[in-house]
Amino acid sequence: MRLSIQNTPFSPAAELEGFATGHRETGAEVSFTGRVRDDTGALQALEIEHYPGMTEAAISAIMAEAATRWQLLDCLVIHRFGRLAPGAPIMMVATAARHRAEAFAAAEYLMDYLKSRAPFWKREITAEGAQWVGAKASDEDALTRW
Amino acid sequence: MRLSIQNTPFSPAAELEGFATGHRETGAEVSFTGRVRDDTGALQALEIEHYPGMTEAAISAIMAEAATRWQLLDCLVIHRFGRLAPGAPIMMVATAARHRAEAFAAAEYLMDYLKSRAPFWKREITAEGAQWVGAKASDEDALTRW
Amino acid sequence: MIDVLYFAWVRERIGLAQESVETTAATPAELVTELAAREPRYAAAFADTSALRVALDQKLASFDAPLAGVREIAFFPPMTGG
Amino acid sequence: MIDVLYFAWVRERIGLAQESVETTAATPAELVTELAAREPRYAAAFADTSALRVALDQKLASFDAPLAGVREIAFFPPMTGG
Repeated sequence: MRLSIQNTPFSPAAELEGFATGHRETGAEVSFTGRVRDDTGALQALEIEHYPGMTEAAISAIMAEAATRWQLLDCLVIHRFGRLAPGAPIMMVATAARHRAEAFAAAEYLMDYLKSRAPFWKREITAEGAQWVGAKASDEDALTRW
Repeated sequence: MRLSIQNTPFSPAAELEGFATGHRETGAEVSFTGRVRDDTGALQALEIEHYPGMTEAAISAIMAEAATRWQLLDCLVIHRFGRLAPGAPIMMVATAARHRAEAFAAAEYLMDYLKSRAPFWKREITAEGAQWVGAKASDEDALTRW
Repeated sequence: MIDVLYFAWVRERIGLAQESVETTAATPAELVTELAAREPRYAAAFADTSALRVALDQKLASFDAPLAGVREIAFFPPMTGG
Repeated sequence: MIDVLYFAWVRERIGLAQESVETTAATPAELVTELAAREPRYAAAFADTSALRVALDQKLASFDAPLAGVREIAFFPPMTGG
């Protein structure tokens, strides 16, 4: 299990090296990477603010719950804060389990809870100025499936 | 879009390098890796047989269907055949889309169809001999959700 | 005395990231009423508490949770991580 | 003439990966009946066709699909990829 909240860039591919190795029962690994999307070509940067202390506590609790529900053999969460360029990885989760259903479910659970329960706030910077990203009702609704 | 059916080993992490780059609309990437699981410690090797020609055609069709259903920005499938050691990656899929729901759904769809519709057959080799892996009813059932 | 933290546009509207407040408020809702009465910038930040979330000692809580014993309270908009 | 391919335990039981067969069978089911009548090893492989799958020219098909025009037919157990 590993959690990193960092303002430095990371490479999802490099982080997956060595993930879940040393568990002969591992049959399935799932990774998710979220990137700074630039739909219009106008985005200059994404700024991410967080609540130091609560961020780590909230995500650790989510990871512990996922590990128990799906008997994870390994679990990884990395989330950046600070100023990010378009295309940059914002965050990633990775899960390892015996079978694919567990690995997929745990990764989706982690993502759904990270979206709505981890104290991060995003602001989009364009030539016109800065705009806070609003929470989507669909993200809150996604929690009802668990 | 990239498909590789190969008897040589591969590194899932290395294959993810460069995946889905160059699409500014990419917000979400999901990868799945299946490994040779050794529950008891008795497995010597996994042998995978396939149907050259049909394998490529079947998986290409599954990828094309997934790309259309979920508007994928990129898609990758790698599957090994031949003799594999415990712990070795058997196969991987990766998907890139604008949002996480599409990337997750497409990756799970690809996995479900690969399990039951791509012509691969697995045989477990132990000190007691070789044993063909039977298809699971649950894998066939998984297709009904799509 | 309680440490009050503000994040994202709540922080921007109030113009502060953190302050220590002397209060006898029994709940976050009562503290919001006190703060909103101070100055227009607080009133603007707390105009619609249904658009806000509150954490007590770094745990999400409701606006009518007891404040007794709490050392740190934070106000912020719905989270947008991931 | 049609090319007949066998995979996994079907291949092992018959002892062949591929052969060319002269047949007038109109469907895979009819071809199975012809082959099973040949020798015990074929009969053993085709004892329970509900445990088998068939592909015509590399596409999954049913045992009562028409064989007319088909150049390659393959018999194998349910697939276990992924």
